[in-house]
Amino acid sequence: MVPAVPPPVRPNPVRAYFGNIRRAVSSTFEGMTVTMSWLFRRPSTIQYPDRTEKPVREMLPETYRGLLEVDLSRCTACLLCAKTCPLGCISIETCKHPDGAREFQTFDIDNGLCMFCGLCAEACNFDALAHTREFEASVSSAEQLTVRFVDRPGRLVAKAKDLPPRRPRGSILAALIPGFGRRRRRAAPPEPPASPAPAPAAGAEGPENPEGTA
Amino acid sequence: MNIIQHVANLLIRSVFHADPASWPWTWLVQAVVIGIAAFLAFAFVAIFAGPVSWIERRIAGRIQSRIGPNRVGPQGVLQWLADGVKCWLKEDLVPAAADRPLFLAAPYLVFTGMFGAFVVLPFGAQVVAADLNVGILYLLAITSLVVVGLLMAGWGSNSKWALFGGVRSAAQLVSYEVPSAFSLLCVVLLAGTLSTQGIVAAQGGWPWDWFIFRNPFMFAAFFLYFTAAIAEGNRTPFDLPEAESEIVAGYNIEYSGMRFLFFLFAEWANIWIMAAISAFAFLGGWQIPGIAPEQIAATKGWEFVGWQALSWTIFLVKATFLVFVVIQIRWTLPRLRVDQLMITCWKYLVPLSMLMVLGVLVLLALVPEGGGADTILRGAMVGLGLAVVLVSALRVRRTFRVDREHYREMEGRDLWYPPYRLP
Amino acid sequence: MGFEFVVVLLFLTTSAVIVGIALWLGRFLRPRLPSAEKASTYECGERPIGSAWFNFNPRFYLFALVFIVFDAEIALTYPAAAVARRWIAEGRAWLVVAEIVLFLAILVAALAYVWGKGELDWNRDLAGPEEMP
Amino acid sequence: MTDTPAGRDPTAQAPLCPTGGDSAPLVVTTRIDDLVNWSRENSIWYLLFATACCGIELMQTGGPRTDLDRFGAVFRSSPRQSDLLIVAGTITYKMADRVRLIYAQMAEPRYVMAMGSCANCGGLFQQSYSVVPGVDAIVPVDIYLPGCPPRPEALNEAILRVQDLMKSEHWASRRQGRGNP
Repeated sequence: MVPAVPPPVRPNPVRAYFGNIRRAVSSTFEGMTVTMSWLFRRPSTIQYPDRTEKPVREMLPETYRGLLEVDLSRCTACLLCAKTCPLGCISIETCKHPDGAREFQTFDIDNGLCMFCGLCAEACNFDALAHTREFEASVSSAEQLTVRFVDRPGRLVAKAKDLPPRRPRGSILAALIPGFGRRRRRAAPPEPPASPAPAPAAGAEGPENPEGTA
Repeated sequence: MNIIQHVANLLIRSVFHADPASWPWTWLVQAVVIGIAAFLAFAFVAIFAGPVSWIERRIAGRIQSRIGPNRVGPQGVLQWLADGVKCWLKEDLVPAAADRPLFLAAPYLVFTGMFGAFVVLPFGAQVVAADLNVGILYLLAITSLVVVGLLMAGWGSNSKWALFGGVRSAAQLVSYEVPSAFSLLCVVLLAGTLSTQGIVAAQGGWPWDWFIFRNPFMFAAFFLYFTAAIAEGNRTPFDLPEAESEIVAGYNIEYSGMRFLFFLFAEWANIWIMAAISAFAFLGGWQIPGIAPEQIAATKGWEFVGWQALSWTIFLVKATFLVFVVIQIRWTLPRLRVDQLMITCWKYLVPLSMLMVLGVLVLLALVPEGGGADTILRGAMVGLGLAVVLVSALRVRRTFRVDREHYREMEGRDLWYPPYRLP
Repeated sequence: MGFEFVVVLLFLTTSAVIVGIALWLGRFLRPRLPSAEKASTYECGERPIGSAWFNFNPRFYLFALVFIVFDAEIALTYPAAAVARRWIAEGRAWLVVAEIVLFLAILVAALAYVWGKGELDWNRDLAGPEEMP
Repeated sequence: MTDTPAGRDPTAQAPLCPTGGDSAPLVVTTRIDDLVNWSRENSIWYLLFATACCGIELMQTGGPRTDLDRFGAVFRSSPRQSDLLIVAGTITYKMADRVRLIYAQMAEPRYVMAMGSCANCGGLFQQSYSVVPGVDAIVPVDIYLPGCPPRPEALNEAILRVQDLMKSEHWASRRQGRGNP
């Protein structure tokens, strides 16, 4: 009976011994030269927050889903987003005015709960709710995780017939939360001649009049 | 005469205007001078060990294509200071289950064992704290104190991780003591003395006078010693006592704050010590090319100081270069398994280092020093050393160029993140 | 020579004193908030079961024993090595070579014995394969 | 900005460590505070503690592209030596006991960051029978970092915010600590 699998070939122990020494020396040498060559290369680190050519936010891919923001001047309070959200992190409350118009009571998004799946932004028919490319959102108390978008009482729900143009993404969040653009202000370009100003100084002057869109 | 006695005598003569031989307070002045010397050595250790940690982190960063600490002070040079102050102000914990005396005493032993090695390190011509006539034996003995400290830390913590870290480190350190002692035996054979200054004096300033290039066996013994020294310093690839993947943090797992810092401190300083031992035992130490030690001793005044400074610089450069090699090895090679570690020592390093002792001994008996065969051997070994340097430089250049081609290919691609940085 | 050893002693004392002072000064600066849980042994979040002072692998012990044999031999070889150069110059090369070769031979015999017994293999089945259940 | 949550404005935050107001701010104390805070904020050793996908981002943050070592932040594997516990991932009730014990075993001064939705408030698994809805129920959290999981840069920003927190502290009051859980 011939065994199907041939017995393993045992290497000559003496040859194996010196082969091991040779391999140890040569592989160490090889590895040392490789790591040595890395000392002459430029590191690929992006020096967030303040030593980048441009803010990291602008380096993110188009499809990146950052913090949610809603343009209340385009929001019809249809509640589609709140119903679509698997976690229920969007809470919208409205109340009726005597003259028939509706008024926002709350429009809160709980960033702490949000899982950034993008279903709500997909469901929004009027491009009011959208993901920005903001990611700098750490806070020091749990209450601050909730972003309250209703900035003043008496903010009316928009009518689907006449909607103002969408404000630039990120501008609403930046206006809403003064401390938010903190890291952005620190992100100055390393060499001045390329770009005129670091960024449109979001939050530096405080919220720039949200009433204008109502 | 010892340099410390020199300084003390100088002080007594110039400040107290007394004769050192008959003055009753000579011993006190000497003790004070020794204390100052010890403090200077400590300052050297502190000032060296700190920046070495920063340099290591920067080099590690570059090898891993990142930057490393660069925020604290210019380019992050004060990183070690921030770490030190923070650790100093951190709470000091002693586990309730620990063996309290052992736990508290371990950092002392580790630090003292490390620091004691500085006594016999020859920093420059005539500059050594104590030129013991049993210098090498003393070095081997006093560095073993670190093992005791680590074992005490591991056992005293009463933690399973720490225990295994401690006994592993003990097994590893005592095992690698054997090949390192054998390799240093080769040096002693050639130098004919155990004193560290004597070993340096037996070599010369030029590379062909160094022990490493004396004959092929010494060349191999250097690498054997260097490997064993890395293992004795608990450095990767032999850092099993603190292998995070297996035993969390090893022997120092229960230590916090300053006590932990002393372990780190000893580790960094140990790199320096093993680099310094390799430098003075194999690479000619502080010897200045073209100048004999007697000529330096004969000079006076500022000329003497100048030669001293030059010899210091040469020694420090050699040792620092070896420190750099140790750091680079750490970030190049993966960690060994515990059985591989023991096999490496007992089946490879120990027999090979015995062979080197035998080879050096036979060559010493057969090849007369200064003869034709000796010159040929030295020339061949210097050529071999140059060849190693040259080949590695060429390999580095080739690796660099091959990768640059890859980078060039990536350069035109439309990537959402910044393209690869060209080397 | 005595002076040199006084230097060594004072160096060692100084280093211990420096460690002591650093730790003692830190007592006045660092926070101290002991609690029973903080003083418990860290085992990755688990509460430790039993003491850590248990029997561990006897391999460590064997290596320690082998080391002692080797280290004692090496320590005895050092004096012979230190005079080797002088003796060779004096024409007594055979004596010192024979002496050191004798020392080495003892060690080689010891190493060969230990190696042949398989004591140098870490992953050794102490019970033997046939006794395993 | 009457209705806007001003909480994110760092200037609007209440002092994190009340000094007790018993003494005028002496120059010496300020200097000591500066030194202590400087050393602490530049040497944040964080504990390797990763339970879910946030852990991947945590490791990534130490990697080449977002190099946390630039700020002196390196990982330590023992809580005795680490300053910051980054709870990176879902904490189940079974794990909660471990988290609490690990926090208890950290040496003062210690800080906690809740990274990602699960650690913030249970996140995706908020309704689950087995998941702790927010790690702040078991350990005192200093910094909350939303994201599921957050970008490495977001974690980097949170580390910067921990630095801000350390900057605002007083050594004397921090020495008393915040007690044990």
